[in-house]
Parts: sequence; C-alpha cells; structure tokens
Amino acid sequence: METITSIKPLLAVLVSLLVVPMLVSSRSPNVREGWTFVAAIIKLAIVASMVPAVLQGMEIVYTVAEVFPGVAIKFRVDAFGMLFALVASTLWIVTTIYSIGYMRGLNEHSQTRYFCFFAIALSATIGVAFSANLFTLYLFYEMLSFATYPLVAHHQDQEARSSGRKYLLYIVGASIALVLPAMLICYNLTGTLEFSKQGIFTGTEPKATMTVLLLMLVFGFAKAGIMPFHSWLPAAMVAPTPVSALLHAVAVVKVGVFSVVRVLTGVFGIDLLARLNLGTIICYIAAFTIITASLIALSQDGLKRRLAFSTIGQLSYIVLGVALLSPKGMIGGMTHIAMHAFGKITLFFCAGAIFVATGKKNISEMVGIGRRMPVTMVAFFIGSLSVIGLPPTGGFFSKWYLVQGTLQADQWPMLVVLLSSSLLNAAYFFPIVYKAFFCTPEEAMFENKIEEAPIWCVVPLVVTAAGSIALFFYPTLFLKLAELATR
Amino acid sequence: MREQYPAIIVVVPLLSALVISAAGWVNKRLCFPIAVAALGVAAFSSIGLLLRVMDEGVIVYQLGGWPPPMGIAYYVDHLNALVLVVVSIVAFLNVIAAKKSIEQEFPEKAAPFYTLYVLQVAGLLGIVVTGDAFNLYVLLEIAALTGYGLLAMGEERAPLSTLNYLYMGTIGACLYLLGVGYLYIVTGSLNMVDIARLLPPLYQSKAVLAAFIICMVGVWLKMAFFPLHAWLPNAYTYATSSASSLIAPLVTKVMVYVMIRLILTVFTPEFVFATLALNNVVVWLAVIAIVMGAILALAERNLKRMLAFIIVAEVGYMVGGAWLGNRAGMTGAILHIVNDALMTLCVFMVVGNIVYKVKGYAFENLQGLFRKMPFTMGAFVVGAMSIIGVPPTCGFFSKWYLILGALQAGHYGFMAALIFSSLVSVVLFFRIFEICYYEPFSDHHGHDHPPEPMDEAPLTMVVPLLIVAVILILVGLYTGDIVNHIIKFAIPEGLV
Amino acid sequence: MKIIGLIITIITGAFLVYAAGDFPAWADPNSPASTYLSPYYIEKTIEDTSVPNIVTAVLADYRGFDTMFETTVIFSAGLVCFILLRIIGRKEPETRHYRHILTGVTVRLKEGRKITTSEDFERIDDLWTPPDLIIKTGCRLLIPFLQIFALYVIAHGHYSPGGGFQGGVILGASIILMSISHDLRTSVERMREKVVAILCAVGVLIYAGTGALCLLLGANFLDYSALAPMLHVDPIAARSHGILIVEIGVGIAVMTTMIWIYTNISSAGKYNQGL
Amino acid sequence: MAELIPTIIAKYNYWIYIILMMIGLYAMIAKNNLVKKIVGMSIFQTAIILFYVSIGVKKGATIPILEGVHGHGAAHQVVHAADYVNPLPHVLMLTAIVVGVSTLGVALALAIRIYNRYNTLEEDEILAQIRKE
Repeated sequence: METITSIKPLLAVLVSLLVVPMLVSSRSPNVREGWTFVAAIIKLAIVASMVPAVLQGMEIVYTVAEVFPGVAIKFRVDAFGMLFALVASTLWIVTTIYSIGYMRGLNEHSQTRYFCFFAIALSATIGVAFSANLFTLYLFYEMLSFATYPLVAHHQDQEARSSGRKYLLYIVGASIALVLPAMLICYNLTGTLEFSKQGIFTGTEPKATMTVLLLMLVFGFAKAGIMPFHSWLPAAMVAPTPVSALLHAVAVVKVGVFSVVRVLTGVFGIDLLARLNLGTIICYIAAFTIITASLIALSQDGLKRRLAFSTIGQLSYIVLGVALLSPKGMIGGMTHIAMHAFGKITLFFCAGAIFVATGKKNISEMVGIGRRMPVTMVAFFIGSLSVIGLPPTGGFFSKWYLVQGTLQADQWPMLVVLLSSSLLNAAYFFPIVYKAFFCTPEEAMFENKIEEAPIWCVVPLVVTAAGSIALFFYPTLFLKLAELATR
Repeated sequence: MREQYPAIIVVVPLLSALVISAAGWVNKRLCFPIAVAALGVAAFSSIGLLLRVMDEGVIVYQLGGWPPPMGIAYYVDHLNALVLVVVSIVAFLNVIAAKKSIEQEFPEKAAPFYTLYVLQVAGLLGIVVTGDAFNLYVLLEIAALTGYGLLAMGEERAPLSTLNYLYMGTIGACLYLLGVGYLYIVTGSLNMVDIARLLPPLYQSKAVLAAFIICMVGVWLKMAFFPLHAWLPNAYTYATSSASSLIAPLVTKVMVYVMIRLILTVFTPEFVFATLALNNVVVWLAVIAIVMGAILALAERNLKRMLAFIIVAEVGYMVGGAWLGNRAGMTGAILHIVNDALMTLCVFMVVGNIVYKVKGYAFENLQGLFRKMPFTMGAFVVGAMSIIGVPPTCGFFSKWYLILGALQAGHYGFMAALIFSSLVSVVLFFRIFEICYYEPFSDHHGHDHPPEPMDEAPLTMVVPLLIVAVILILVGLYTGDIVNHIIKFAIPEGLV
Repeated sequence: MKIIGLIITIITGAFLVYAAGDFPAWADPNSPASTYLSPYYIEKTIEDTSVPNIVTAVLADYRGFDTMFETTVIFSAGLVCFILLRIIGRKEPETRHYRHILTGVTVRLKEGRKITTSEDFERIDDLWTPPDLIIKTGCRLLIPFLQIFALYVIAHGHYSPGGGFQGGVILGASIILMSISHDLRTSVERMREKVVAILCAVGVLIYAGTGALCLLLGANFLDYSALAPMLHVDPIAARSHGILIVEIGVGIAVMTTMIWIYTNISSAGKYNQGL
Repeated sequence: MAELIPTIIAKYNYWIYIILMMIGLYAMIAKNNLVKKIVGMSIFQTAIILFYVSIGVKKGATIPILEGVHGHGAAHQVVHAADYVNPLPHVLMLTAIVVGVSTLGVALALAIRIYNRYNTLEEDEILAQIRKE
C-alpha cells in the first residue's frame, strides 16, 4: 500500500483552530458565524479532496515532530479515518447552521465562547480521525475532552457544574488512570505505538498482560460509553441541544468508539485478538451494554435522556461489530458510525427544535405534537427508523452487515442480542411518534395550528433526515471505505 | 568574546547588581533598565554557551587563569548549559513582569529589591555553572541570603516563615559544607572532576559514604524534599508575588540540579546506584513526597499555598526520577527541571497578576476571573494543563519519561504515585477553574446577567506571561530535539 | 519537641562518630589533605605571586573567585538588613528634643518646630542619657589608633596575618565604638547612610571590577597578571599588586557593611540615637 | 578496648567538633526562643569551622607565612612543604566565617521584625497569637 506525504491532514486539523482568533476578535455575531461557516466549508473541502486518493487504497502521511524515539506526532489518513472525518466535517456544517438557530432562538449568553470551543472540538475530532499512532490519538482525545467541557457546562449554574464534574471525572480520569499507563506499557514492551494491521505486539507476550492492557484501553476511552463507564453521557444532557447533538452524533462518543476500534484493529490486530480469543470478551461486554442501555432507555421520560441511553446502546453496536472480528461485522460496525451519526443527529435536532418551539422536554408532554410540528416529527420518525435499522434508511445497511457478521463469526448469542435490541429500539421510539400523530383530540396537548421552530432549526434536521434516507440509496461511499479499512 | 561566556553569565549580573544598588541612591528610575539589561545579557550569553557546548562539548573555564585543581574552574557541559538557559530566561521574563507589582507593593525599596533580585540570579547561575565544590557552597549562601531578603519582604507573617526557612537553609548549607569537608579530608581536593577521579579507590570508606549522605540530606533540606519540606509552603505563600515568582520556579530546581550533579559527576553513578544501592529507599521517599504533596495541596483553600504544596510533589517527581537509576528516569528528571521551572513560573506569574488586580489569592477572591482576566486565565489553563500532564504541554513529556523509567526499573509504586498526582492535580485545578468560571452563581440559566467588564492586568505583566505559556507548548513539541541533542549527552554512558 | 530533638541529635552524632572512624589522625602530616594540594601552594606561591603570606595569596588569587563572592555575601547581608529594617518616609514626631551643649539644658519643641542646625544645640531623643565622660574621652583617644592599625592590617596582609577582612572589621569596629560611646546620631553624622551604602557597593565593585578589567584586557576573569602592562611591572608582581587592590576593596566593603548592619539593627531602622 | 583509647585520643579534634555541632543542632531543634535558636545556629556553624581548621594542622609545622623570603624576585629560595601547615582550610574558613556573620546579621534583623510585630520572641506565644487572628 503506497503512501503519499502531504500536509493536508495537518491543515484539516488546524483550519478550525486558526479560525478561533477570528471568532474572538469579530465584532458582530454575523461576522463571527460567517467565519465559522468558512472554516467548516474549508475543512470539508480539504477532507473531501483526500477521498479519491484514499479510495485508490493510498494512505496520506504527515509527520509533525518526533517527540520520543519511535513515537511522533504523526497523521495518517486511511479508509477508516477518512470515513469518520467525512462524517464529522459534514455534520459540523449542519450543526453550525442549527446552532445559530438554536442559540439565537433562546438568546443564550456568551455565544462567542460557544462557537470557539465548538471549533476547537472539531479540530480535535479530525485529529483523532487522522492520527497515525496511539500517542497522537491520545493527544487529540485529551484536547477534545477539555475543549468540550465549557460546552457541556455552558449554562454555568449548579446543575451544569455538577454534571461537568461528572463528565471530567469519567472522561479525563479514565484516560489518565487507564489509557496513559497502558500506552506506556505498550511502548515499554514494543518500543512503538504506530497503528498497523497486524498490531504492534510480537504475540509472544503472556495472555494475562494482553487481556489487562486490552481492558485498560477499552474502558480507558470512556467516551465510548461502554458500561460501567457510561453515566457521564446522560449527565452531559444539561448542555444546549446542539452540543448534545455534537457530543452524541459527531464528536465525543464517536471519537471514543473510534479510538476503541483503532485499539482493537491497530494496536492489537485482528489476528492476535482472534488467536488469544479476546474478541469474545469485548463482544459480551458490548452485548451487556446494548441490552441494559436499551432497557433503561425504555423507562426514561425525558426525551434527551432517552436518546442518550439509546446512544449508549448504539455505540456498543459498533464495538460489537468490530469485536466479532469477522469482515462483515467490521464493515457493519464501521458504517454504523456514519449511519447512526445521521440518524441520531436528526433526533437530537428534533428534540432541540421542540424545546425551542414549545419549551417541552418530556415525552409525556408531547402528545399530539405532530399536529403542531409535522415536519419535525416526520424527520424524527425517519431518524428513529434509521437508528432502529429499518429501510428505507441508511441504518438498515449497518444493521444488515452486523447481522451477517454475527453469522459469519457464528456467534448466535450476539445475533439474538442484535435482534432483540432492535425490537427494544422500536419499543422506545415508536410510541413517541405514534402519540405525536395519532391521538384523540381531547388528549392532544396542542391545538391544530402548525407552528414550527425557526427556519434555522428546521432546515438542518430536514437535511439530515434526507441524508439518512439518501444513505439508503447511495451507501456505496461509506461501504467502500469500510471495506478498504477491513481489507 | 565567545570563550568568555561562562564568566560573563555570572559576572555581568553581579556587577550590575552593585551598580543598581549604588544607582538607587542617585535615581530610582535607573534600577529597572539596568536589571533588565543585565539579565538580558545573561540570558543571551547562556544561550550562546548552550549552542557552543552543543558543537564543542564540555567547556572548561579557569578563573584567575589557574589550572584546576589549584584554582577554581567552571565546567560547562550539556547538563548545566541547559539549566543555565532555563534559569536566565525565567529570571529575565519574570523581572519584566515583576516591575508593576514592585512599584505597587514597595516603591521606596525598589532599588535594594532589584539588587537582591539580580544577586539572587547571579548566585543561582553561579551554582549551576561552577565546577568547584566549595565555590558552590559560597554561591549557595549568596542565593540563600538574598532569597531570605526577598521572601521576608512579604506580608506580616513573612519574617517568621522566612526565619524558619533561614534555620533550615543554614542547616542544609552547613551539612553540604560538612560533606565537602569530608570529601576534602579523604581526597585533599575541592574540584568536582578531580574528586571524582580520586574517589574510586575509596568507595568502601565510611567517610565517603558519610560525605555522600550528608551532602544529600543538606541538598534535600534546601529543595524541600518531603520529610524536610516544612519551611517551604509558608515561606512561599507569604512572600510578595514578585519574589515568589522568581524563587519558587528556580531555587528548588537548582537544588535538584545540584543533587543530579553530585550523583552524576562527583560520586559517579557506579558508586551511587551500584555500590550503595539506596535507590529503593529514596524512590519510596519520593513516592511519599508525591502523595503527601498532592494530598496536602488538596487540603488548601488558598491558591498560593496549594501551588507551594504542588512544588513539594514536583520535587518528589525529580528526586524519584533521578534515583530510579536508569537512563529514562534520569532523562525525565532533567527534563522535568526545565519543564517544572517553566510551568511553576507560569502559574506563579498568574498569581502575581491576580494579586495585582484582585489583592488576594484565597479561593473566594477568584470568582468570575475568566470574564475579568481572560488572558491571564488562559495562561493559567496552559500552566495547569502542563502540571496535570496533558499533551502537548511540556509537563506531559517529562512525566512520560519518568513513568517509563519507573516501568523499566520495575518500580510500580512510583508509577502509581505519578498517575495519582496527575489525577489529584486535575481535581485541584478544575476546582479553581469552577470557581473562576461558575461563581458568582447567576439565577435562571445565566441569561442576560450583566457581564462584569474585562479588567486585565497591565501589558508588561500579561505579555511575558503569554510568552511563557507559548514556551510551555513549544518546549513540549520540541521535547524530542531537547532530549536527543542535549540531555542524551548530559547523562554519562555508564547509566543505561 | 525536646525529646525529638534529643533523638535526632543522638542519631546524627552517632552517625558522625561512626564516619570519623576512617579519618586520618589529628595533625597527621601524611593525610591526603596536607599531601595533595597544599604542598603546591606552599612551594609555588612565592614564584607565582611573590606573596609570602600563603593564605593571602590563596585567598585573593588562587581562589580569588570565592573571595569575591564572599565579599558579595557580606554586601548582600548588609542590603538585606537594610531592606528588612530601614523605615523610609516615616513622618517626624511632633515633639523634638534639643540639648544646649554648653549648659546641658534640654529644650522640648512642639508642633514640629525645629532648631536649624546650630553649633551649640544638638538633637537628642526623648530617652537620651548623658554619655559617661570617661568612656567618651577614652574612646575618642582610642579610635584614631584603631583606624591606623586597621590600615596597617590591610596594607600588610602580604607579609603578616591580616588583609582586607580583618582590617575592614577593625575599621568598622572603630566607627561602631564611636556610636556606642557617644550615640548613633553622632556616628551617622560622621558617616551618612548614603555614603555607607554607596561605599559598600563600591568596595565590592573594586574587586569585581578588577576581575572584569582583566577580562577586558583579554585574560580570564580575575587573572591579575593581565594588569602588568598597566602597572608597568612584571606579571608576577602584577599579581601581588592585584591582590593589594582587591584587599582594599574588601576592606572598604567589610567596614561599611559592618557599620550598615550595626546602625540598622541597633536602631531597628529608625536611625535615631539607637539601642 | 586497649587499642581503642589511642584512636580516641588521636582523633580528639573530631569528637570536639561533633559535640559542639550536636549542641548547636539540639538548640536549634529544641529551644523555644528564636534568638536561642539563632545562637544554636552560630554554634553549629562554628563547629564546622573548627573541623575544617583542625584538618589543616600538621605536626611540626608553623603558620603558612613564609619566613625570610621577602618581596619580589625571591623565587629562588627553596620552601619545604613540611614546614608549613596546610593553608587551604584557613582560606576556606575565612569564607565560612564571613558567611556565618552575614547569616547571623540577617537572622537578627528578621528577629527584630518579628519582635516589632508580636512583642515576643517565644515561638509558642507567637504561634498562639497567629492562631488567634
């Protein structure tokens, strides 16, 4: 596999960092958000410009500086990273539009700070996607943790403070206490941290060490929300909705999952995991998370909390898919990053739109809301379809591949888990939609008068909903990337 | 002129200190420019010296033209060239930042203050550059005496805490002197390299063992290594910010340098790590130091004291790293001298700015600072990240080497202590960030509460601070070069 | 506390006793200390520096760098005492006392009125006690001899025990003696604070400046032989002259610092009659 | 035992300095009065000075000032190292003495500052006052 040396990856990371001074210095909100747009579009352009090369199976490499013997701050764009980067940079644009609508609609305070850290978080995300070794990944992972803290704690009140604490405790605590030592042990054992298909280990290390390392790394990347390291996610729901959307669909959780997948595929390598039979352990952890999270989601009344637990479950799909160690399963898991992203961001946009328009947060208060906000609720329906994994939405494909993966690896219990959890997904999404449209006039809480959220909020969610449908008809790009990544 | 750099580094600050104190009686406004110029020259020539060492290797400078061991000689190798650069740059940046607060705190005594400041720097630079064991003692005392003067200028309780520091410091210096005396009595020489040449046949002698232990205890006293740290927190807390932001970053680090110099040059690693094999004991002491420092810092409700206890923990880092007895650990310790000097400078300068504006450093004084002094707090965040050990700030990289050294030495207790202290520092600093960020609490989701106006410290204080913050990140990014081109040669081949 | 102190003391003492086991016996001519370096100093000093007093030669030439910082240590001590104690810009007391020297009548002026300095009045403090006549006269007689002796000690440091430090201390002592026997005001009138402070710096400056001069003349720092062309003597004699110069500097610095420290401490920085 | 006594006598200078030093150390740790501590500090330093000077002594040697040699150009005269004691310790201790004096001065200055503030030099009383504030 030939590699190209190019500065593009670095630029893709830096572009949203470089815009921060502009944001700070810009006088009027319009100028500020103008800059954000410029940055977002340039970023997408740079990322997209690398797609053809990647599709031809090439890798784009750029080394910034060697910090330790054998370890450098280094970028490598491969298929998997490209898949993730593409999703993130596309959805940033949409999220930006939405944020403008949301923040202005609620007239939130200190919006400049909000947009700045949003931008920083995005460059950290792209950095994770393009990082070539565990050290670089850790660098940007931490950067993302600290950049998202002010976003989570945006409201600066007691509640925000306590959940901000929880967020830090889980994310930073786990990464320092587990990932850092694990990383150093790997470095001490092997002398390198570069990701590679066959892993960095010689395979002669004792299984116990490998198991401990694997668990340290998998749980250490707490952003993946694998139980029991999940409860920061519902807590982080105090954040403004666009932030939650970013956290859940684009940046944070996906970065966590991405890192876990990288560890499985790049650090340990499929062969080693298969030989030591470590994949199954991860499978069962993931399966447990999936089922438990879905069950908890059923019992949640707060819309955002329900979505949060649904996210926790969905993330473990991805981990599960990769941990199956079967090609199809891995394709399923990787594509699920994209599919779930589009679906889930739609759902969050809808939740936010409802909040902006009606100030309602709880599902029990949304009976008949479809009559008032039909567009939003239709989008919500599509999003939930995608998350459940039913056609005609992109989610269908990832689920399909996952199921095939379980068969390929003949892990029957996992198949059961997948199917039953899909049912659970349906069970906690459809009632909302049903109640929203089909309810007797007397139990409806909204009068029959269409009154949508501001246009800035509606457009993005329509776009993303359309996106998830489009992904059903044109999934090839992501599937291709995923295949390249698994090859 | 290049070959005179070693002398210039020490002599120029000395001469200009004298000129300042004389000029202070003529015209006070002369003092500050002279001080800045002198420290600038020192910084410049130290950089020149480092470059020269990097391409020529060890430089020997004979004072008075007498060849060692008859006369006193400077030995400049990669190790002390690096430390020289750090010390001089820290002093230079800090004197610029200190101007305003000196004018605010004691305008009428500015002249003697600047004199003591520059003398202190001269003493520290001399300690680092000298190659003569006794000369080191004299310079130690200069740094100490001027330090007492600077620290005692602080609040009401400063004299008492300084007097305690003086007792401890004097005992420490005397013990070092006694250790040198023991070395002299068995070898008859005072020159470090010469002593190292004469020692090997005497490794079994009780006197050499005693000399080593006495020197170490003396140095530990002066660097506030855990059981002997009692003087440090009060002394640094009650001092004026301009003084503490010079002394806190430098003095302890320079003493760590002295310890490493004694281990590496005078009593070679073979003796220290092979013959007496005290490593485990000392590293466990370091572990206790780190843990206790972190816990005591947690107990504080006042920014400056908290930082003082963090220094105690950081000293534990360096001593432990140096005593791990392997290359990675020693690299980590030396690298951490550089990083810790810079990040301590950063946070203490921040304290200086805060005190200048808010007139206090207790936690309740810090409310709403993110709005009030965004630039200062930005630098503070960088410094905090570095102390926590978040890449790409420099603190992470020295911690990396230290942990690696612990792993290679199989000393998991030390590794655990490092991780623990990082976690604790996360708590420490985010506790402060929360106060600066959330409080004072505003009702209903913080909408439309009037944002209090931005009230940043003067430019001469903010600009150096921001420079330091940038340096923190740059040093982090260039760690590879620093280690490969400088520190690698600072550690003798024998140490693997 | 006492118990802890006792324990620590005993442990340390025992350790030191243990260590002393390997030391050479008292006054052993073959101990490393007296066989390694000292023979060189003893035998070569006269060739190198033509100074018979080896201690002086080693002090001010071989290890001149130490001595320079030693002087700096004193200087900084004086400075620290000043910065710690001296009370600057504190307002004068409302009432002043003056004493008519001839009659000994004491006048008390209120509301900050003052007598412009005249010959027959002297300013005194409220707790002023008349100095004893015998002591006063005795010291007045003694002081000049003290000072002459001090100058001798400085100048003759090359050939006999003595040198800058010793001479400087005696000089300082003579002034301090005056301020004890009379009172602080008189001695401060003789040597104003400003003069003392500046001289103190100048003394060290002479030393360091000589070294820097050698550096400028192209030799290493403090290499007095570089001064030879300036002094029109051969390099060896130049070293001996250089030693004399720095000894003078040391003398000035030590004297003034002694006075400075004494005045600050004895009057707690108020510069009144003191003690 | 019999051979122990000669060694003890032969090294009596060390025992003296150790005893002095321990007296100083004990005073610094155990005494409550700040000035007494300062005195202890001086004793501590003096002990070390004594130790150094005692190193320099040499049997049958006189003070290190060359006799009979005068002025410049006296280089040709032979000097026997055995006739003179080791000058180096004296030089070093001149420095150490000066340092001791300076430290003493600074310590006293601090003590005066403390006395002006608390009107006592007893450590426990001062601490009690601080706790009251």
